[in-house]
Amino acid sequence: MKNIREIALEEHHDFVGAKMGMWLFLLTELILFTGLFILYAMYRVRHAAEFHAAATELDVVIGTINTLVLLTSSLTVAVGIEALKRRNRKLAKWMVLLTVLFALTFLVNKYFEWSAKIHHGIFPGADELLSRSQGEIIYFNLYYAMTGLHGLHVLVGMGILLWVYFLIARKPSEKVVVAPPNIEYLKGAQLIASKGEQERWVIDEIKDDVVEVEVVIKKDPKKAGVDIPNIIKLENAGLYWHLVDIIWIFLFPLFYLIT
Amino acid sequence: MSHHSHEEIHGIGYGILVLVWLGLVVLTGVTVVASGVHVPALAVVIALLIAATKSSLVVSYFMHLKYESRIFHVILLMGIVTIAIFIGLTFFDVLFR
Amino acid sequence: MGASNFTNSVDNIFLFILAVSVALLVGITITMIYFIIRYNHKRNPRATDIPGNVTLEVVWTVIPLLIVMGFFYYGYIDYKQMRDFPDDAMQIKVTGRMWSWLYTYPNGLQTDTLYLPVGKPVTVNLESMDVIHSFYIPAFRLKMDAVPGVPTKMWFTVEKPGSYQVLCAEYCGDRHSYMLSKIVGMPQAEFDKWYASASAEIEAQQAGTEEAGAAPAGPSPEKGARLVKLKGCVACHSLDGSRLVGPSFKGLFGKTETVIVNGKEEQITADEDYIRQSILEPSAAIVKGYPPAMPPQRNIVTDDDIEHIIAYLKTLK
Amino acid sequence: MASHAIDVQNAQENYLEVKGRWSGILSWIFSTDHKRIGILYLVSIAFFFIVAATIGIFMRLEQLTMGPTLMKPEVYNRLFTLHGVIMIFLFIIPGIPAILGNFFLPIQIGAKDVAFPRLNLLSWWLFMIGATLAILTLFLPGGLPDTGWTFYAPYSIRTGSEVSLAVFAAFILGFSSILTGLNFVTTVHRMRAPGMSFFRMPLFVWALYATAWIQILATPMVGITLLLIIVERLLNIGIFDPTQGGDPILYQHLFWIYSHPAVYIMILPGFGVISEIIPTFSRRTIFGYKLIAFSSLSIAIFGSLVWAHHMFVSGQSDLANIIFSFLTFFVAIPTAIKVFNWVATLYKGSIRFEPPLLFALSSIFLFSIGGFTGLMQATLPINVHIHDTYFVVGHFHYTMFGGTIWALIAGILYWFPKITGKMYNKKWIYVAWAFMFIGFNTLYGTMLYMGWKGMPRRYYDHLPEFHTDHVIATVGSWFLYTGILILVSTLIYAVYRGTKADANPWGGTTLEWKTSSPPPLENFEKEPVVEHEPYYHEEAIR
Repeated sequence: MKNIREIALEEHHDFVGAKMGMWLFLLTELILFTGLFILYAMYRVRHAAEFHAAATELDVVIGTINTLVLLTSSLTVAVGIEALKRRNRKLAKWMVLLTVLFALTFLVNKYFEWSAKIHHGIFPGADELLSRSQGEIIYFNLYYAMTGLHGLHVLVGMGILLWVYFLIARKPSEKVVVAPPNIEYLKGAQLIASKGEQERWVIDEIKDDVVEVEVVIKKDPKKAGVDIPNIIKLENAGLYWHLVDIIWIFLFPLFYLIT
Repeated sequence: MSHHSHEEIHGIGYGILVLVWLGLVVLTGVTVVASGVHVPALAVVIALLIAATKSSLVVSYFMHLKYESRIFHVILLMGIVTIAIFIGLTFFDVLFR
Repeated sequence: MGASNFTNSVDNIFLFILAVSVALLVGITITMIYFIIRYNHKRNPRATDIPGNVTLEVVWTVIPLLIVMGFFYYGYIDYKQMRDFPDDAMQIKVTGRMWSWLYTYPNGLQTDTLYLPVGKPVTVNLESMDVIHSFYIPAFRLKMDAVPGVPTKMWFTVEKPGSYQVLCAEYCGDRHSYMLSKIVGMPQAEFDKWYASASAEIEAQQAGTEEAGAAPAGPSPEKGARLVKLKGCVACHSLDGSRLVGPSFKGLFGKTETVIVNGKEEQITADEDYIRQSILEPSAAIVKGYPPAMPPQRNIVTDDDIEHIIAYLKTLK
Repeated sequence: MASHAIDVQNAQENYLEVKGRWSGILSWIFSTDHKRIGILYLVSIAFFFIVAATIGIFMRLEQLTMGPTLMKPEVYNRLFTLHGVIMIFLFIIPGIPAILGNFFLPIQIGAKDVAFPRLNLLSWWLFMIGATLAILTLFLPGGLPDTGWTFYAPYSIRTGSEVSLAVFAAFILGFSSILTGLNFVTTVHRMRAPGMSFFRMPLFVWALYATAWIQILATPMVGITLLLIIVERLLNIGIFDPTQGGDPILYQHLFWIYSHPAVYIMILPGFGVISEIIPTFSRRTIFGYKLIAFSSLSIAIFGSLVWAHHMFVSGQSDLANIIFSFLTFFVAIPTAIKVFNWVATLYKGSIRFEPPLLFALSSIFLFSIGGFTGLMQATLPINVHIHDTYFVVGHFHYTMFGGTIWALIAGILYWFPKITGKMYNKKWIYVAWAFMFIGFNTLYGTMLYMGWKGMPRRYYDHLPEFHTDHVIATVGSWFLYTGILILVSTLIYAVYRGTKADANPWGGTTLEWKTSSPPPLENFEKEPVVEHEPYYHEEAIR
C-alpha cells in the first residue's frame, strides 16, 4: 500500500488535468509572442513603406517551403498521436521520427536563409544595416528577434519530440497505476482491477467506487503494448509542436508576403 | 479490443487529418498568390484572415480542440481575448500620438 | 493667483478628491470600530447570519461608480486645457541630457536658466539626447517626459514673477538628483530687455565666428567657459577639483594620467589632442578609475567649440 | 507516530514528521508535498523580505541629511533598484500565493495536493535560481543594476551595470510565477472534493484562482520584454533603441502590460485572506459571497485594461491618456464593494478580537488610503503633477505594503497554528502591531505629503525644502523596522517554544480547520465531502 501511495503523491495520473496544464502553458507561449506581434504592429503602422521595401528582400520561395515543411510536420505528429491511441506503436514511432526530421529541415533552411542575409551585411548592429532607414533597421531587427525566438521554439520542440520518441520506443512496462478520471484512456485495453488487498477480478468497465486501478497490458504480438502515460506525453508534445506551427503561420505572411 | 468504439471517442481518422493538411497546403498557396495582387489596403487583412483560418484548422483538428470539453474552449478564448485587448489598447497610443 | 495658469485648478481638484476621500475613509473606519465594540462576543454572544442584501449591494456599487465618474469628468475637463495648445504661444525648445537642461529660444539663443515673460503662453518642446528625462516644475503642477526620438510638448503661462525650481523626475543615472534648473518669470518689459541684450550678444558672437573664417580671431577662454556650462560638461566634470562622474577640469590640462586603451593601461599627457579625442570619442581612452559613461559629442560641439573649450581648460590651474 | 491533534482519531503522521525517501534538509528541498513547498517559500521569502527591508532602512538613512550621508549616488541607485527588485519579484508577487496558497489551496478544496506536485517543486527551484542569479550580479564587474526595478529603456540598454543577468533572473522568476499559476488553475478545475462546487469554494481560493489567471496571461509579456532588453544589450538587436528607430515608449507599454496586472497578482490574494479572516472572527457568514467572488474576477479583468495609467506623462497620445484614465476608475468599484462587504460582515457578528483580525482590519484601513490616493493619481491633471514623485512611492507602499503585506501577516497569524501546530504569544504581536502601525503611517504618510510638494522619487539627494519631511520619514522607518523585528522574532520563538494549538483555535469553518494541526501528509484522514457554503457557522442565528 505504501508504495502505491507514494506513486499517487509523486505522479499525477489525471490526463485531462495534464492536458489542461499544457493548454494553459500554450497560452503563456502565445502571449510571449504577442509581445513581439504588438511591436511588429506598432512599428509597421509607423513605417509601412519601409517595411514594404524591406520585405521584398526576403526569399518567398524558401519561406513557402518552410511553411509547407512545418504544416506537414504538424500532420505527421497528429497521425502519430492517433496511431499511439490505437496502440499502433510502430506507426507512432515512425511518425514522431518524421516530425523530428521535418523540424531539422526547417532549421537547416532557416540557417541558410540567415547566413545569406548575414553574408550581405544585413544583421543587427551591422554598418550596412545601420546605414538604411529607421523602418528597415527595425524591420530586420524584428525579423531576427521573432524568427530567432521561433527557431528556438522549434529546437525545444524537436528536443521534446525526441524525448517522447525514446519513451515510446522503450519496452512498455507491465504495470501502471491510474486514478479514475482517466478511464477513457484505458478503453481498448484489458483491465484487472483490485479493491483492498485480496479481491482481484477482471473487468471491462471501471465503477465509481474504485479508487485506484492497476492496469496490466497484455502484449499483442502485432501491436506491441503501449505505456498509457506516454499517450498523454505525446499528445502534449504534439500540442506544443502545433503551437510552433501556428506561430509560423502568422510569421510567414507578416514577414515574407506583405509587400 | 474494439477499435470501433475507441475511434468514436477519440475522434479523428487518419483520412480527416490528411484532408486538413491538404486544406492547409491549399490555403498556403492562396496566401502566396494573393500577396502578388497589389491591393495595399486589403493585403494585411487578407493575409491575416487566411492565417487565422489556417490556425483554426490546426487548433480544431490537429490539436483536437473540436473534441475537447468546454473548459478547453474557454481557456483558448481567454487567450484570444487577452491578446486582442493588449494589441487593441496599445493602438490607442500609437495611432493617435 | 498661482505660479502658473494650472496651479490653482490642479489644487482645487486635488482638494475636492481629498475631501471626499477623507470623508469616506473616516466613515468606514468609524463604522468598523463601532461594529467591533458593539458586536463583541461578550455583548453579542450569538451572531446573526446575513448572507447578503441585493439592494444594499447595488447601492454601494452604483454610488462609488457615480463618484469616480465625477472625478474622471472633473479631471478630463482640466486635462483638455493642458493639452489644448494656444497658437500664439512663445516656442521654447528644451533639451534634456545627462545631467542638465538646455533651453533654446526661437532666435537660437541658448541658456541654462529659462527666463520667461509673465502672462504670455509658452509652449515647451521637449527632446532628449540620451535617455528619458522628465521636465518637472512643481510650482506649476506640470511635468512631461523628454524622450529620445519622440518629440513631446507642454504649455503654460507664468502668472507670478519669481524663480521656480525645475527638476528631472525620470530616473536618468548617477546625477539624476542634481539635474536641477530654474525658471525665472519676469514682467514682459523686463524680459524684452533681457532677451534683446542676450540675443545681441549671441549675434555678435555668430558674426565673430563668421569673421573668424576670414581672419582667425583665435580661441577664447571666455567662450569656452560659457560652452562647458551650456553643453552640459559641468554636470560630470567639476571646476573645483571635486570628483563627480568624470575627472575634474581643474588642473587637467597638461597633467599626466593613466588611461585604459583597449583594456590596457597607458600613460598619456592631457594635451590638446587628448582632449579633442576625449570629446569626440570618449571611450577610446578612459582615465583609470572612471566609468566609460560619456557619450560621443560629435553632433553636439563643433570643432570651433572644442578650440574654445581647450583654451578655457588651459586657464583652470 | 500519533498526532497531537485532539479531535483526530486513528491519526496519520503529520506532514512535518513523515518519513520519506530523504531526510534532513533534503526532505524539504526535494519534497513534492505542497505543504512543505509552502514552508520552503515561507522561509526563503521571509529572508528576502528582511534583506530588502534592511536595504530600505539604509535608503532612509541616506536621506537623513542633505548631501552624501552614508554612500555615493552609484551605491544609492543600486540599492533602490535592489530594494524594488527583491520586494516585487522575490517577495510580494510570490508572497501570498506561493506561501499560503500552496499550503491552503489544496486543503481548502479538499484535495491531497496540487495538480502537478513536481512542477510545484520546480517552481520553487526556479524561484531560488532566479534569486541566486540576481544576487550574482553583485560579484560581476558591472555590479548590481542601477536602473530601478522598471528597467526603462534606453537607460537599461546604455548603463554599464549588469542589467542583462538581473533581467534574466527576473525572467526566470516570471517563469516560476507562471508555473504556480497554471498549477493552481488546473488544481481548482480538477481536484475539488465531492460537493465542493465553485460557489462553495472559500473566497481565498476564488482570489487565488483569479490571480492565477493573471499570472498565466500577463507574466509572459514581461518575459518577452526583458528578453528583448537582453538581446538588445548582448546582440545589438535594437527594438527600443531610438538610434535604430526604436520607440522607448513601446517598452513602457510592454512592461506595464504585465507590471500593472502584477499589482493585482500582489493584492488579490491579500483580499482573499481578509475574506477568510473576517467571517471566522465574526462567527457568521460573509456578506455577499458571490459579489466578493465576482469582484475578484472583475478586478482581474479591469486590472488588465489600465496599464498605461503609469504613462500619463510619458509622451503617449492624449487619447490613450484619457481612455486609460477612464478605465482606471472602474477598478475602484469592485475594490469598494469588497471593503463595504467586509465591513457589513462585522455587522451583527459575535466578534472575537484576535491578532489576525487586528491585522486584517488594519490592512483594510491602510489599503483604503492607498486606494484613495490611487483615485487621485487616476485623475489626469493631478497625475501630471505627482507622477514620479514620493506621492507615488507613498501610494504604492500603502497599497502593497499596507494592503498585501499586512494581509499576508494577518494570514500567517491566522494559519500559524495550523501550519506549525503551535500558538504564539499574542501580547507581543500587539506590541509589534503598535510599532508597525505608527511607523508605517509616519513613514509613508510623510511620503505622500512630500510628493504633493514635488519631491521626485529615486533622488539620491534632496533640496532644503524637503529636509524636515525626510527626517520624519526616516524616524518612522525605524519604528516600522522595529515592529517587524518584534513580529518575526515572536513567531520564530513560537515555532520552537509556542504552546500547543488546537485543530481549530479560531472557530473557522473552512476545510483546513476540519483536519488536525499540523495536517497529515495527505491533508485528510478521509476525503472530505462538502455539504455547506464555506462560512457556515452552526451556532449563528439564521
